[in-house]
Amino acid sequence: MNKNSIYQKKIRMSDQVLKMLINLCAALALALLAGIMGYVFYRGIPQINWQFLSTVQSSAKGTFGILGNIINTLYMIVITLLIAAPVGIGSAIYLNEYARPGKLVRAIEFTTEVLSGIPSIIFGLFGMVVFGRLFGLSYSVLTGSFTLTLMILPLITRSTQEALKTVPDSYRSGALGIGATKWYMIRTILLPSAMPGILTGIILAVGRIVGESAALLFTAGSGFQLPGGLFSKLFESSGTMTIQLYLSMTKGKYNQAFGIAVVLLIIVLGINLLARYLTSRFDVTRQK
Amino acid sequence: MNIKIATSDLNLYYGTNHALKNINLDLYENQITALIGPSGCGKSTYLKTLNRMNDLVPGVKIDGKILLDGEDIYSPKVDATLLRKKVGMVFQQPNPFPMSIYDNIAYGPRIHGIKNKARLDEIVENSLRGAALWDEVHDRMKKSALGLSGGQQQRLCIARALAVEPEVLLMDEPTSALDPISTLKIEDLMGELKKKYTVVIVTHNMQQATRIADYTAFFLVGEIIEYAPTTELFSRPKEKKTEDYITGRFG
Amino acid sequence: MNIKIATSDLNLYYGTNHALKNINLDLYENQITALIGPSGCGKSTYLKTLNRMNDLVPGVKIDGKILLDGEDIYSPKVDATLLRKKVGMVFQQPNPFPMSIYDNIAYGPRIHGIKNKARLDEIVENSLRGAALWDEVHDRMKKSALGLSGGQQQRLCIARALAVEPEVLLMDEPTSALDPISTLKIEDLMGELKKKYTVVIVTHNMQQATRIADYTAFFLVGEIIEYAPTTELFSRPKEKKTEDYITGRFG
Amino acid sequence: MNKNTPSIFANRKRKSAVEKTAQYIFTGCGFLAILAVLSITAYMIISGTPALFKVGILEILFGNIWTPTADPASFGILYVILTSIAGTFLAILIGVPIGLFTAIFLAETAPPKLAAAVRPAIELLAGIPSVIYGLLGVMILNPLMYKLELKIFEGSTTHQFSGGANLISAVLVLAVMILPTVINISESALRAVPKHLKSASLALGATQIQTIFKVILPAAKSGVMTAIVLGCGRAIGEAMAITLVSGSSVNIPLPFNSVRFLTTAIVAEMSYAEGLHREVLFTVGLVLFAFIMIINIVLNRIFKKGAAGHE
Amino acid sequence: SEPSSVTTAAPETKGTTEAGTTEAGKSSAGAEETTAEEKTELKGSVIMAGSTSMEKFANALAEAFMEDHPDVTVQAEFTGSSAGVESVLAGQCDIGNSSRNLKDEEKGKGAVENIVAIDGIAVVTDPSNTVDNLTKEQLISIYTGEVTNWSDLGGSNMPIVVVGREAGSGTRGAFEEILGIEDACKYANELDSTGAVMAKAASIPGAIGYVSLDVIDESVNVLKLEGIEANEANIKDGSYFLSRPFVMATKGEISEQNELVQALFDYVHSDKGTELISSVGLIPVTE
Ligand SMILES: Nc1ncnc2c1ncn2[C@@H]1O[C@H](COP(=O)(O)OP(=O)(O)OP(=O)(O)O)[C@@H](O)[C@H]1O
Ligand SMILES: Nc1ncnc2c1ncn2[C@@H]1O[C@H](COP(=O)(O)OP(=O)(O)OP(=O)(O)O)[C@@H](O)[C@H]1O
Ligand SMILES: [Mg+2]
Ligand SMILES: [Mg+2]
Ligand SMILES: O=P([O-])([O-])[O-]
Repeated sequence: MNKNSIYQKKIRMSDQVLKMLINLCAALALALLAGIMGYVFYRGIPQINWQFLSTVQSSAKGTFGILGNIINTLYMIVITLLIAAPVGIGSAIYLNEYARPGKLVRAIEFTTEVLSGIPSIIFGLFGMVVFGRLFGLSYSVLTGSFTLTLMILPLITRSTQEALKTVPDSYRSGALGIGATKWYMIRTILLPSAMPGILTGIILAVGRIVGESAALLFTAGSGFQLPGGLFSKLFESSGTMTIQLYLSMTKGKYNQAFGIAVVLLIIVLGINLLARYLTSRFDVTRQK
Repeated sequence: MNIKIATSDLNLYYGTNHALKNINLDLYENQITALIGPSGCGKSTYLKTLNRMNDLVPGVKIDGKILLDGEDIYSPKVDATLLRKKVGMVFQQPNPFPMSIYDNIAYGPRIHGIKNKARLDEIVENSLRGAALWDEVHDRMKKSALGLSGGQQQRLCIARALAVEPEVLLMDEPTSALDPISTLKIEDLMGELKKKYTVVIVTHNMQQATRIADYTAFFLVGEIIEYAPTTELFSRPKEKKTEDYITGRFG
Repeated sequence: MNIKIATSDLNLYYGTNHALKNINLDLYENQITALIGPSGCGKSTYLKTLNRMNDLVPGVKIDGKILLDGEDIYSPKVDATLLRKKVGMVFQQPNPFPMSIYDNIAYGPRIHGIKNKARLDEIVENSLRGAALWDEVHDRMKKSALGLSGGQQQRLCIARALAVEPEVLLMDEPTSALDPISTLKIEDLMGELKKKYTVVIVTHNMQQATRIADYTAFFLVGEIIEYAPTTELFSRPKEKKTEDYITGRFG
Repeated sequence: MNKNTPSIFANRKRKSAVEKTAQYIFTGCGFLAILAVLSITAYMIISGTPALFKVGILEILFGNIWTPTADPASFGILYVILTSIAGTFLAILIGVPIGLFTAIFLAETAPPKLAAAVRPAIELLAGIPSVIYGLLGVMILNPLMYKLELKIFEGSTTHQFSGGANLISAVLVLAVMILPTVINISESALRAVPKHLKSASLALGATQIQTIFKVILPAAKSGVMTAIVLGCGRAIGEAMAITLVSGSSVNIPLPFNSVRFLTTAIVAEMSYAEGLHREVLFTVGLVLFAFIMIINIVLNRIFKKGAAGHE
Repeated sequence: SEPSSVTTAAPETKGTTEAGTTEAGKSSAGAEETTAEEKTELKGSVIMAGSTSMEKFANALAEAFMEDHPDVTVQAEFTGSSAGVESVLAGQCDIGNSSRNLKDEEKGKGAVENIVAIDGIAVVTDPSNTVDNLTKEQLISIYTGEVTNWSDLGGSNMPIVVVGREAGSGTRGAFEEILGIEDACKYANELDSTGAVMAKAASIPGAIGYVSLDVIDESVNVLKLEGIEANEANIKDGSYFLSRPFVMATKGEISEQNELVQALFDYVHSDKGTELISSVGLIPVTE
């Protein structure tokens, strides 16, 4: 047989090393992340019982429960996304599809990135002064949501932009070439194609919303009561689960904190599964 | 013969690259005009100026005039989407949308306001038949168009362009990815189409040009060297360069 | 004549779609074999089995045997990268890397360990000349390959494949996006190449097949209907279906 | 000429209504981001500059004594600045490669089923509140670090024992915290690279690894840069997680010193500070802000230099 | 008084309280006609904001008060003492909770210091530590960094890890002031919450820290000071010397506040209030 037989498997050192590095890093990251998750569940699961989930805390009875905080968290997610998702996606569409590439776009992209690096405490103080005092919203869901909107806007904008960039230009010219208006083309071709990427951004945003503490302490407040009404809730002080977790921690009530963390993780999981389901529904490139 | 599109003194620059130089060309109504020339000579570029698809390329600079039915298509008053409805286009690379075959074809008609299901069905079927694709796909209209082979995809794109019933049809090497059978069908179809429409086609296949085109324009590095009725251009080229090219003695 | 690649009882399924049915085909060394057939008949699919590019498609099932120089390329002992170095490929759609023209061509040699700058320069120039692209791009080697026209991009991809000096060259409609001049050059090149290499080409252009191919195989819905020396197949087809197809009476 | 066909000039208003509105809305959205940054910037400057002049720019930036409640108070944040620089840099240095390699694993080399199972878990981790990372750091990482500290500084009389709360702990927690961000975003960038590039590379006889590092990664550069920028942002901006694990004393950023970051300086004291002390904390915020600006500018530079090679 | 002032002292306050305002306005207008008992008439909302140390107390107070007055909402926010005082001065809330005495600057802006309870400060170590008593001098020498090993204090050979609170903390302020070591402390860790100090003390061998008395549990060792145990009785009679006040600051005197706020202070000083304060581990102050 000839001397350059295709059976002569070559061992490429650099390949082996890189492959090992990849596997090692992945194993390390996964082990770490699994360890963290495992520990949180290990500590948190025993804390969870019906009372923990279905009541609000009471100093008089000496009981602890986070129902109010769960509801507050859901409010915060929904209201914040209702504001931030359209604005973030809209701004990405502007940057990618409307704006002429140039100084302006770079300015906006730059500011968006800067926004993403500002520590949340600054957002908190800013939100407290501007939304809480200037707008007179005090400690409320709205104050919190507006503040969080500023925080997660960059995340949604950037991930939407990335998703839009990956949509092939041939789709754009194809649609425009048969007389689609720009907005129609965006609506029917770009957004559906970019949907998986957009949803990824939104999942990350949800993560930030539920995980935020510093910015919310000063804006949404730490109320844990059940809502007075569907809409009046928007104006009530509303501590999310993370705020309660933080408060429990500052008092050294670590068991409570881990219990809340577990519930939090389960809620995030639920949202992720929902997003995943939506992604697969929206994945237009899937060949049915 | 009516002049459908009149181009005068057209120049186009991609940044500093002068891609079209002083183009003057009258395209006649209900005729097929073929654009030929070596790779990179500006055929696709010229085609795209006719429905303003070049607007989308950043850094493009265009001057000169293009009149469609006497209306300047580069006038600021022009609605580019109306222009593109009138001047349809099929691209060099097949570009089906990531949606079902049916929705791909119905896309154009829907844009232009057709909602009636029966009417859409009819348009879709006619367009697919027109592009010689109906038989292959009629039983999987709801499947994704991305699952089709290259040739099938290109015919789908032709069908999609036909579905908006344009007045002018621009085709950039529409059959370069097709087998002879489909190619022949498409060529026959063009013969049909020119009864109603004005067709402009870029092709590398000189046989194809002679088979179907009434007029042929020969491009070379951004210039039109010769423009004449096809038979004339191929049998009695006036320019040496044209002759060299069509006899393959070029380069 | 040596058999370079021997295919026996090859079946390929995309999920439940039986795309290649019982293919038996011997490809001869230093010959050009053309694969023809209508769109969707499995030409590209067969081509891709020859360098195991189908491995990448999820849900593909392959059985049967393909021997390259007597070695089974689907044996678990095979190093697919060695196989693909030996069996190069040019795709239907031009797919340059998003890097400079020079780096595109130098990509393969670099992978296979060539670091010497002068040697690389030489390979790059030779490959580009081989693909009839040198004159057009030699003064912008550092520019992005994505700025080239469709035809230029395809020739770049051919040059890129040549740069790794394969033994077999698979080409999936390599000239469908090229003008006649470049096409002729590529065809001439293939004539050169076959002195050293074995060439398999998918084409829709029957003239091209007759011009360049020593052997031609006619595919129809996943099967090989006829395989014979080109002159024979085109002048005295044994099968009715082949005759219908090559005379355009098909469908 | 067919007189019935509509003019291409016709009816611009019909189009205008929806199209213009859409365009205006999107433009508005784009500018909202600018407005937000501008107003936050304005807020930071208004509240952060007075103290700069009251205390003196040099004293704040280059002083190394932080005793904000003493009489007379001293507000030097040099060590804090150095800590933030060192800490963020090290966290990125550890977190980004691990994250990127994990992303490569998930997008390219992992068995699809494993990747599909792991991906949601990682997205989940992005939802863990940072305080939890801090808590775990205190409970698990710090005691381990303390054992190490006791070994290394055994018998030392000059070393102040920090109980394992030190720069290393903070860096490790930050590195772990940015993992989900880096992994998620770079993975989707890698996935978005057109498949035909991969085919082209493999067909040239490149191995999977060569293809990943020579073609896919460069093609995904823009997305990977975004991942790094966002990860960087998260690392610089994070406070809650590291106040506890870093020990939060103002010291030179040496590995086993208890250290304070710009963010933790603000978070830890903002709630209880008043008067000039509070104003100085806003100045710290301003410094942090400037810091983030600089990092963004630098990263943008690097990025643009890389991208320019293709034009 | 005017109905709108029932809900809050601050005219700028909107949002939450606005809903309350109109409600309260209507109902108290109706109430004026019927004139029932004063107590049941109270409607509206009170917002407190401030110290996290006072969380347990503030929540208990809010809950108990709301039980007595079902139409009143008392909301407690935990933003930190200074932030609380700042927002009461800015009119964003009615009461600013502070775990320290008010600064002159704050008083100058109109804040009034109302001390409502005393909180003990416990000195804690990790549970394995054998030292169980320190003198004041020993405590001072630990915190000023003169003594760095437990063996110098009769314990095992183990470095001392000095844990304290952040600058500005009420607990730290009181601790340092009482020991006379303001700004002379050499902290190895400056943590920003009671819980964090507890966690450190619980998990790091050799750690020492100080925390609010009401969070003590079995995860840490509580030291005697000068042989005196940290408990309510000893704090009350002054023999245990580490304690600090809990302040509920108002903008202007209590008498200038709306009747809801006044009622809340009345409640704090009532028997029920005193009982409540004791029940959360604090020492009531008698005026
Ligand atoms: N978007 C673009 N930006 C910059 N230059 C371009 C662009 N598109 C084309 N060009 C350049 O303009 C010239 C004409 O290109 P064009 O695509 O019109 O050629 P063509 O005649 O259609 O070639 P082919 O037959 O290969 O498709 C070429 O030199 C090409 O490199
Ligand atoms: N990745 C894939 N997954 C599923 N089906 C596929 C895939 N690729 C091709 N097919 C199907 O396999 C059949 C053969 O396709 P192939 O691309 O080989 O045809 P072809 O002869 O090359 O056609 P063309 O001339 O149009 O390129 C077609 O029915 C096609 O739809
Ligand atoms: Mg072209
Ligand atoms: Mg094919
Ligand atoms: O009560 P503090 O949290 O300020 O100690």
